Amino acid sequence: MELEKFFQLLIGGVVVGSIYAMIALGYTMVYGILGIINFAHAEVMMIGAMVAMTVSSILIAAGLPLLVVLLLAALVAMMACMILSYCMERFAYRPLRNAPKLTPLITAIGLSFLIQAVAQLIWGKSPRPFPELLPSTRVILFGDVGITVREIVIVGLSIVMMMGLLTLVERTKLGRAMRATSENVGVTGLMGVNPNRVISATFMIGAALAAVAGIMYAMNSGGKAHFYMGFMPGMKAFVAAVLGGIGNIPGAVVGGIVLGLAEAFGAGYISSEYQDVFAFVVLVVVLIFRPSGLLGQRTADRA
Amino acid sequence: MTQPMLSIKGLKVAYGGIQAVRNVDMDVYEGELVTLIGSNGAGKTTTLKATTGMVPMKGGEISYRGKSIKGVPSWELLAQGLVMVPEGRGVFARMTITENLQMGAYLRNDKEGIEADIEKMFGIFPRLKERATQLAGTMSGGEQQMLAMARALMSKPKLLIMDEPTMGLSPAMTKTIFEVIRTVSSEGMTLLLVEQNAKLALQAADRGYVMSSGETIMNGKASDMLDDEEVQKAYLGE
Amino acid sequence: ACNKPADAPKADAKPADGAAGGEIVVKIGSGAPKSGGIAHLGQDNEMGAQLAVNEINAKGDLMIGGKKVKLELMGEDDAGDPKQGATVAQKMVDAKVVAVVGHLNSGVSMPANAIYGAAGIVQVSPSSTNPDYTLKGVKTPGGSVSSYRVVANDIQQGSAIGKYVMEKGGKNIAILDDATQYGKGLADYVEKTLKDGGSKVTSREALTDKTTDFKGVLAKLKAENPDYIFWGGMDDTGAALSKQMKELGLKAKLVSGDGACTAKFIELAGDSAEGVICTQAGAPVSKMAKGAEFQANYEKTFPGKKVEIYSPFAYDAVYAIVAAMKAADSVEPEKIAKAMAGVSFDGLIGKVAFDEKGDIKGGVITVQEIKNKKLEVVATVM
Amino acid sequence: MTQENIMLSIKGVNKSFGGLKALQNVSLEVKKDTIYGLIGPNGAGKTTFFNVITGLYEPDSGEFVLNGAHYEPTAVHEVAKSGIARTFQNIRLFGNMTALENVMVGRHVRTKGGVLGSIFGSKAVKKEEADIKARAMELLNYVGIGQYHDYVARNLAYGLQRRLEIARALATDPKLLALDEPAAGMNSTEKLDLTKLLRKISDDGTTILIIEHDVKLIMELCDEMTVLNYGEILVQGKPDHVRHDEGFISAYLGGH
Amino acid sequence: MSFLQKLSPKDSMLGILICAVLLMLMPFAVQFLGNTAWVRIIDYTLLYIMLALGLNLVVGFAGLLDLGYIAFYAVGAYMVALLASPHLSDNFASIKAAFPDGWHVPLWVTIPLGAALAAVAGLILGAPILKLRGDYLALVTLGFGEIIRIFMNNLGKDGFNLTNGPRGIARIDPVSIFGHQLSKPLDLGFVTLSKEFQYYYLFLALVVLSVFVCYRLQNSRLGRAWMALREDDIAAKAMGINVRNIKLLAFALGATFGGVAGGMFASFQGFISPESFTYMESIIILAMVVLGGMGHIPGVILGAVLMSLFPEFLRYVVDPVQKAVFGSVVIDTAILRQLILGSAMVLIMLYRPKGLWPTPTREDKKVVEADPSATA
Ligand SMILES: Nc1ncnc2c1ncn2[C@@H]1O[C@H](COP(=O)(O)OP(=O)(O)OP(=O)(O)O)[C@@H](O)[C@H]1O
Ligand SMILES: Nc1ncnc2c1ncn2[C@@H]1O[C@H](COP(=O)(O)OP(=O)(O)OP(=O)(O)O)[C@@H](O)[C@H]1O
Ligand SMILES: CC(C)C[C@H](N)C(=O)O
Ligand SMILES: [Mg+2]
Ligand SMILES: [Mg+2]
Repeated sequence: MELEKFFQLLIGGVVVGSIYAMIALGYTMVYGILGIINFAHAEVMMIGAMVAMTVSSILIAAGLPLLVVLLLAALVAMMACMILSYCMERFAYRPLRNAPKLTPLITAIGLSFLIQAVAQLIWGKSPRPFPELLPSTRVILFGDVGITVREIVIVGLSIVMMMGLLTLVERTKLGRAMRATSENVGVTGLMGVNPNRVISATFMIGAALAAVAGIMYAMNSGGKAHFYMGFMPGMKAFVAAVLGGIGNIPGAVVGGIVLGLAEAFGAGYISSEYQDVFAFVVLVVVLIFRPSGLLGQRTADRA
Repeated sequence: MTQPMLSIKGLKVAYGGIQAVRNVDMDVYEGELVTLIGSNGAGKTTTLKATTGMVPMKGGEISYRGKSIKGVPSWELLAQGLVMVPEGRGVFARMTITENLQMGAYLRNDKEGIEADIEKMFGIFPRLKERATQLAGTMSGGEQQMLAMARALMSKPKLLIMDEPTMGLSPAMTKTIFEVIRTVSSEGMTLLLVEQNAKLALQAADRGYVMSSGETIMNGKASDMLDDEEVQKAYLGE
Repeated sequence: ACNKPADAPKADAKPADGAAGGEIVVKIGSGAPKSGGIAHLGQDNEMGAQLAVNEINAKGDLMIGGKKVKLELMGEDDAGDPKQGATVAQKMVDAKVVAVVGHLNSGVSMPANAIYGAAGIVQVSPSSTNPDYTLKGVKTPGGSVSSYRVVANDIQQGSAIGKYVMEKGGKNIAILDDATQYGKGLADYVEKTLKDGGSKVTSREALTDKTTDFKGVLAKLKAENPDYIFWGGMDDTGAALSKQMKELGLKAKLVSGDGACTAKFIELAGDSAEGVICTQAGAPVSKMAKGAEFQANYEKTFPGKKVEIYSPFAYDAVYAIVAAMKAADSVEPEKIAKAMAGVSFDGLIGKVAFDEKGDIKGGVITVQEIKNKKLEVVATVM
Repeated sequence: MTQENIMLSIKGVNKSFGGLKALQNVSLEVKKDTIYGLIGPNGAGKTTFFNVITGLYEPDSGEFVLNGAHYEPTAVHEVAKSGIARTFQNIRLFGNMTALENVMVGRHVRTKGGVLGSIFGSKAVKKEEADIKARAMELLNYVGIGQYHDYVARNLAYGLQRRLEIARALATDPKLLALDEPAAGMNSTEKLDLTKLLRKISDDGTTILIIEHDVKLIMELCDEMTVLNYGEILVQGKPDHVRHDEGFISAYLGGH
Repeated sequence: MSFLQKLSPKDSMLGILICAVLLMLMPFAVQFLGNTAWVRIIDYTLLYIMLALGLNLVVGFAGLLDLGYIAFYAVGAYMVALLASPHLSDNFASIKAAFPDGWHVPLWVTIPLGAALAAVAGLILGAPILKLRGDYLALVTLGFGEIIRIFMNNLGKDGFNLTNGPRGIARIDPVSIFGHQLSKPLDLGFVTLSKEFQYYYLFLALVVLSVFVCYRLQNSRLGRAWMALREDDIAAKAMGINVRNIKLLAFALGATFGGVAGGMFASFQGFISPESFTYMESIIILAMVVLGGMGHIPGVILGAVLMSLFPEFLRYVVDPVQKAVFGSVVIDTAILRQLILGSAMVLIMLYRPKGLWPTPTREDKKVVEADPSATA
């Protein structure tokens, strides 16, 4: 019994953590390159879920097989999010490149008000059911410990995304350009790189991930989408990103999972009431001992 | 002579209220090594930044190989072979030496060529080879300067602009840099060099310009300027 | 400078608003969250009230003090936040509303009541079920009760739930709530009833009104395997809970209160909703004599919208206010407040009359079970 | 020599970064009221040495004595308090503060106005403020950039910023002034002016430890010097002694 | 404010006098133009000004991003609620025994106590996280804010009911000065002041005090140290500034403002519950500081005024305007308000990246051309 409980919690934690991770990746990438916390990222994810919801309900009505629906919906959602994110960067953030650090932060908050309002206009104020595009049938692992197909996919996806991003950033030319831009936009320009392109690309990649995260989150959180749905996971993902070392890609994933586990075990063994407290306590403790996150390596500050 | 490769006419640049550059006229011809000297705050760096599209110009004209490059962003200039080594090095601190060099070759697609050139740079600056995988940010000031120089060369520039490339370099290293400058120049690369070490600069250069408080106040053959007591008094400390 | 608490429109006041000579316009306030997480419920309440107002105006036979009265609903957004609640309360007082329908959340109704009470204005909430709302209500300067509600309170609801569960043989019950004023309040009374009734509360847990992942706490409950799980919270969270119970293979039956006893719950919970038990503080619209008619009317007036929970109650709240108005034959808030105690009529939700605290008399609690995607009444507790 | 006339005495400093030994058993003694030079090829460890003695980098080992008193270079601000002020190779001014404000900050460690005093504007605090301002202005003029007192630091040209950094350091009333390449980015004429300035500072009773690559400048300025190479001491002594040292010539000047 | 400083002492005295008179008459004007609701809104605005000024100490002066500032507001509010309401005695026999009709501690005790308590909270938060930089710090403060709220929400169990949980604490005493309760109308003979008016003057006094304190701090040795820390902490250390201490000092001082404001909020509203202290509130206050002009006191005040008045203003105009324009409500009011607020924030930042009223810097002044090389 106890053992089963432990593993069930473990699974639950990893799954939720993986979703946090997917969102956190977006935060981390944008932070990494511009050093700004794009709070509106949570809304991008929300839009992803909403669009996917609309599309899939249409396609289901049209009688397509669920898997196809899922893929198409995801595709459209990613497109939508990328466009949205591109516009945000182009028109709201780019003009603020040389503005004080906190300026974009407030812009981001303004943007999320805005996007939420628009979402309410389009999709209304009340939560809408999100179609079950992935079977929630329970696969028994052993004893009474089980995991749903959907959950397996979620965990898988987050790993794939991380790997993908890592290769992109560490191995490719674009990735190198991203890292260069993140250090010094001006000098990167001198290298023949158009920093604006690189930054837009970063935002759009983050957005695509957010779209997927949104869909997974909507399905995993009791199959619903709501204009308000971005807030909580957005905040948690932000925590995750920092916990792992903001700007650090594997860090985002590790952070997300650690956070998910802290919540699950906190709720399972101590008290659900203080679930979020554990999350933050873990964070504080980690940061006290590793001031730049679990994996965030601080580069020596030369004097 | 033919038309200049780079030609600056009546350049004006201001930062907010501050008129950093009032009136700069300068021509750099194909294959030349031109040096620009002047005291602190004269406006040299600003002039170069305006040339490479890093600060907006308030007035005047800048043309590169006949075409106006007013408002052309730096990344498009590099594509046309106009490259700058910025003041204060501007190496990518969180990237390794090798990666920094690769950034220099961003627009090139000849893998082997790039590899070869990296080796070439390691040849010129052995210290970089020793530290190939160290993060640039943790290198000494001088080491960073070498890297910045090498990185710029990686893009095979037609016109290389250098802003105080020997700042903070040991005499030995300064020699090295100037040797490099001489070689690339002799290989036919056009160079515009801002240098505080006016003596060395003028000795290496074909022609020189002098800037004071935002204006080019004189120019001429480098050798002549070396003997000009105005210059000697003001910039050679003799 | 300062507006004396009790200055309200005399019957002849503000002819400006009056369209025709003899007609006077009377403002009734409505406070509910139209933004934020439960905006949909707030909207529902306001629409319920709006329907009543439209109806009465359409009839156009409301005569007070010999003058024809045209009602006007002043709908304000309290965002479910006490502070904004107080602000809009003051705004409505200033706008000289004669009475208020609202607010939705007890947490907002209570601080707002301090302002209405002081201004001698009566407040009728269609959905605030926390006992303290009437218990700790403020008296008007004229000494009348200012806090009324047309729904049963959480004590009634809580004990009804507790009793029903025990009747059905519930021995081990786990209680979860969303740590909101409402959810926790209701859960507390359920817990009390169960304990008094000798049932075992295996664990008492609290999440939040934004929780979407219950797996952690559910894994814990699973180990205790209770035969019932009570959810003190809203429909959207409740639905997630219901689904995840199923995914984790919990056998326990889910029970919840009015917050989750909605069409929305069924819509969101899908198959997992089957067999879920929930109560409603009052009769469900489906069981109301004129319920069907109301629903039809509602969907006609507000295309694309469905009755959520409390619009029928908001609807009757307006009628209660009007009844008081008639009884007092005045549109003076104090007089209305005074007359409210005596109000009694057969409304949409059933008989509407109040006890001395301001609670509805004989407020029924309806226990319902979800059978093939429909709420079916399985018991009605007095 | 007796302890009295030693300002700074460092014994056996070691510092390594991962595998790299940036400093190996470096020792030196700076006499009071003298100018001491620290030179060496790029990457020799000069700045690292500065960072160590000022508490910015934690040394692996070493003994530190300032003005006869033993000190542990652990907290940077403590070191500053005990009397070592420094400038940075890559200038670190308070970019958005005016030149004057920058220097006023330098007075912080020598003044004590607290919360209450500041809020209630007590006589003492008012006076202290006045003094700080006066002293700061005085220092700006002293280094010759008085007319830029209301310029925002980041808008000053490189060379002017260097002078400002010196003024700011002097504001802490240091016993020892440590300068990391103050002449970098100056032309010969400006270097001459700088030399004059440093002489003046030294004559006015502040001991100076200076890193500089301009051999001409350092040789005529310094009373004694140490040459570092790959983190180790190459030669040590009077300029004339160093000047003729083979190792120095080959490693630093790069042959003849 | 700042412009007053530039004037000669005599004029500035005059200016201050004018401002004072205007501020004294403000509520009457508001009452006349609008109504009591607006006076009430202005009361809240004054509280927000205090909060913004307090946060500005931390974010604007010392450059430490604090996303959990509301926690200090909560601490102050709850302390007053506990000390000046029957709650404790209703729930704790021991206290009941000692104070049969509940605890009712006067303003003179609660304000300083609230301030002190908040300051301590500030230190407790600050101490462990001093090493943290920029956004790491920001996040921890965010966490701290949430943790406080969660505890307020959960410490309401029967048995040990400290905060009454989500139900919140009601029947908090109004501020009473010399026996007069500000909740009761005050008749001055020529005019009767309603509750809202009396609180207006109380809050106004506190705000004026806060502004004064902020100015004094800003132009002090400490103010400079904070600025230096904000610009370059390593250089600041090298100047002998004990970065640890002045960071803590900033947190503590900032917190006191929050604590006092919180106490006022509690007694003004008479009811508090955890909902009033969410993370969103912290964000809004931060927005006030940044939109107004970080580090610039008049700017911060402007920011607070706008951010708290604008949404309420919309509440009043949006509907009428829609009705006037389209003849009916086309877009749901609540949504439209959110839409406008969001756009406003974005646009302000776009067109005034440093805030609406930032610190005037060197670049803005016309430069008398000084030849830089003149030093040589
Ligand atoms: N970002 C800036 N904002 C405002 N003013 C600036 C800025 N950068 C430089 N200036 C001003 O412009 C003038 C010229 O500066 P610039 O750096 O071009 O001089 P320089 O000749 O390069 O000096 P140095 O030899 O020290 O590098 C200086 O007076 C400086 O104060
Ligand atoms: N934080 C660090 N991490 C890793 N290596 C470092 C670090 N700081 C310095 N180093 C290395 O230590 C060596 C000494 O560096 P340092 O800056 O002291 O040289 P320097 O003598 O000041 O050279 P320069 O005259 O060019 O400034 C260099 O090889 C540098 O790469
Ligand atoms: C909408 C309802 C769940 C509100 C709840 N009955 C309350 O008293 O707050
Ligand atoms: Mg320059
Ligand atoms: Mg160095």
